[in-house]
Amino acid sequence: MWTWFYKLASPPYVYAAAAALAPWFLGLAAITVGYGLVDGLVYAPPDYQQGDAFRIIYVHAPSAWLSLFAYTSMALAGAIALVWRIKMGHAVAAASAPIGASFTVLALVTGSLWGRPMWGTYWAWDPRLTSELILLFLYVGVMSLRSAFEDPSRGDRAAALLGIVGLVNVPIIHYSVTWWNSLHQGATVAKLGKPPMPGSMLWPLLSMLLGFMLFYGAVLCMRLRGEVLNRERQAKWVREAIKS
Amino acid sequence: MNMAADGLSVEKVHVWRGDRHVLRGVSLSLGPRQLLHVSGPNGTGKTTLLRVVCGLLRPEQGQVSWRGHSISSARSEYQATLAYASHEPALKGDLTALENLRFAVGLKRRVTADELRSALQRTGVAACADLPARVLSAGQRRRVAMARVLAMSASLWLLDEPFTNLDAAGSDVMSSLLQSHVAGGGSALVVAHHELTVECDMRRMELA
Amino acid sequence: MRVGAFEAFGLVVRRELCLSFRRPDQLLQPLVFFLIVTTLFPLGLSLQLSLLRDMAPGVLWVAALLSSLLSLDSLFKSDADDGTLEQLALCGQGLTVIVVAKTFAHWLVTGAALVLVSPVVGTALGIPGAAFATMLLSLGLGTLTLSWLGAIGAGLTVGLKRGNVLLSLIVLPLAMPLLIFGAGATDRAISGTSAVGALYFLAALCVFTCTLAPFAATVALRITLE
Amino acid sequence: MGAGGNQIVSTDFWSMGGYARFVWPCFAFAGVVLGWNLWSARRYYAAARLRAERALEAAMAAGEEA
Repeated sequence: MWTWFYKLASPPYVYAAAAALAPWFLGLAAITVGYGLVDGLVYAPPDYQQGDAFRIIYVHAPSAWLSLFAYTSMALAGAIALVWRIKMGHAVAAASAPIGASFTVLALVTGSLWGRPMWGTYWAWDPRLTSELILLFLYVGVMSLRSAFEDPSRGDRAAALLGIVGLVNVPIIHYSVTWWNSLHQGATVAKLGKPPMPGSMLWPLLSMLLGFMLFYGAVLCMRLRGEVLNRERQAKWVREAIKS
Repeated sequence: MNMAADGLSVEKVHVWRGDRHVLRGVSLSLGPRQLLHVSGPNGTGKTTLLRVVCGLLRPEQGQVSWRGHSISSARSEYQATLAYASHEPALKGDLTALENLRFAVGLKRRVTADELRSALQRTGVAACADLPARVLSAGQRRRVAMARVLAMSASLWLLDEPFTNLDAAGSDVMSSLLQSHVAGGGSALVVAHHELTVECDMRRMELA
Repeated sequence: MRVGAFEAFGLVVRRELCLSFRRPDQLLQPLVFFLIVTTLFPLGLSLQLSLLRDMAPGVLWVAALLSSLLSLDSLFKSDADDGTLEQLALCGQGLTVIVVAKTFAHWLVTGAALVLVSPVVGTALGIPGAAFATMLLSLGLGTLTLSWLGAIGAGLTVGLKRGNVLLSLIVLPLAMPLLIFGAGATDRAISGTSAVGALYFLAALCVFTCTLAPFAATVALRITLE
Repeated sequence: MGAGGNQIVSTDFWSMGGYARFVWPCFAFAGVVLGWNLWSARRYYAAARLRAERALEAAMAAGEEA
């Protein structure tokens, strides 16, 4: 079993694997997102309360989930790289950060657009959106710390440490924001939670979620090749790869 | 090599700083009663080598071991036995020379003010023991840093350009301190550009 | 006769306090900043104490947060600049003891001073005397937690040129739960309801941060010292 | 293709039950974000490859290359 793990640590293998996997991920992502869009927009029945506005969930929920998933995988990849000194972990963390940040922005925009019909304003400090906003600040902190160092290997390790500290704080932030929201606004305001959904509404959501995950995999593989090249520029295998 | 058994040994250390391959497979060994003079043009990694040896910088490849054990396994025990003098004299401007020594040496071993004053005496700066370090000249600061290395009574000295800013008298004091340290069973790794006039078992290493 | 960890801790704390009191003006700066920021709010909002009292916990805590952040930069910066940080790291005591001692001494000089000044600011913002006990306790826990979060941030950014902007960017998101529970406790104390719940959360945050942050700050410093 | 019948008439589909102003911008912005991710990933890889080639030429020029 360990050869599989050992292979993951060798840059040429990661570089080649990323190149091979990217198109597969992208193709599967296109299919699942396509199906999710058609099924969600056309066939899923409108919500009895929110009418067709609820269809925004097919973009908001997957992107909110992806923003957290990407941050967790960034922090774990960084932790593995920091503890076991595997350079590829830093490459995965560096590749994962911008994707996660873009999904966080998407979740925030779709969340506030969805909130407009419900609350009458684009921003009403909904606990989930507030946590999402703080998550965006964590992303910006990690990405700017990584690029602030001239020596990329130190930037990687600093960003990995901040990623771990951030990951430990995400649940604390989420809980304290929820506590703060319930303190001031009480639970009356309809929060952005996922309403209980019948199958016809749920299937498109699951396929959109799967589609976004596959898309994340695809873009991660594409970015990873760039990150590996940046870190292994002097290595012999890069010269062969470039020449071919 | 039995020499490495009870001294410092560095095997094939590689260090990259960004794209620059600063240390390319450097190896050395340093036993008791030995002095290693490391020299070479600027930017060839002399200071980086010192930082690797004292355990501040972990090399990408290669091994540093002290008395047979790798320093990464027992880092603070190893660092307790060494005294490192960096390129700057590393003194707090607001503290007096004596206070600087008390706080620096006091973390390594219990030491009395008299011992510190005698160390300052031996490096010729006893007069400015109670002056704040910021009013001292560069040469005096270097002598205070020398007194700190002396007062630590460490068995391994790692000195980065110890002779900078020293006048003739200062260089003689430095050379005699090095000689008595090495004669007394200690070992020293000195980075310096010019020739060292220390009568002891001295080897030279050129970093290209 | 190697020096024990506690003795080294005491020596480093004495060193930090000695250094801080050699430059008392630098000690006053964060406190004056704290006073200035809290006077901004009445000028910007209104002078009726009744209105100010509702905003007082938030104003007090935001001002405390920002002035603590201001002083965090000096935690490792001066030692890193003149090379003494390396000497401390190499003294054979292990970097964690040094980081714990330096952060604790830094909190004594900045956070604790802030807590002592806060009654003055509290009365200025119309906080009733009855709420002072909770306010002082919550500020004490809050500033200690912030010093530790700041130690991680300062450890990461001390070697960078424009490090202190990045320091705030890194530390503030992590300090938001602190602000929520701190201001929440003070707010409840003012309105007379029991603030015990929020204080328990704040204390939990403080204990959690004070136990884990030293190791994170040590790793951060080790990365910078390379 | 999907369980619920297609009771939505095509003209009414675009109005999204009156919420078109909110639903379509969301999906449009989602498209923008997905597109940006693909574009920036490709651009990042191309830039990295360029830097690697330049480093290779520099190494060849410096005669390091065996």
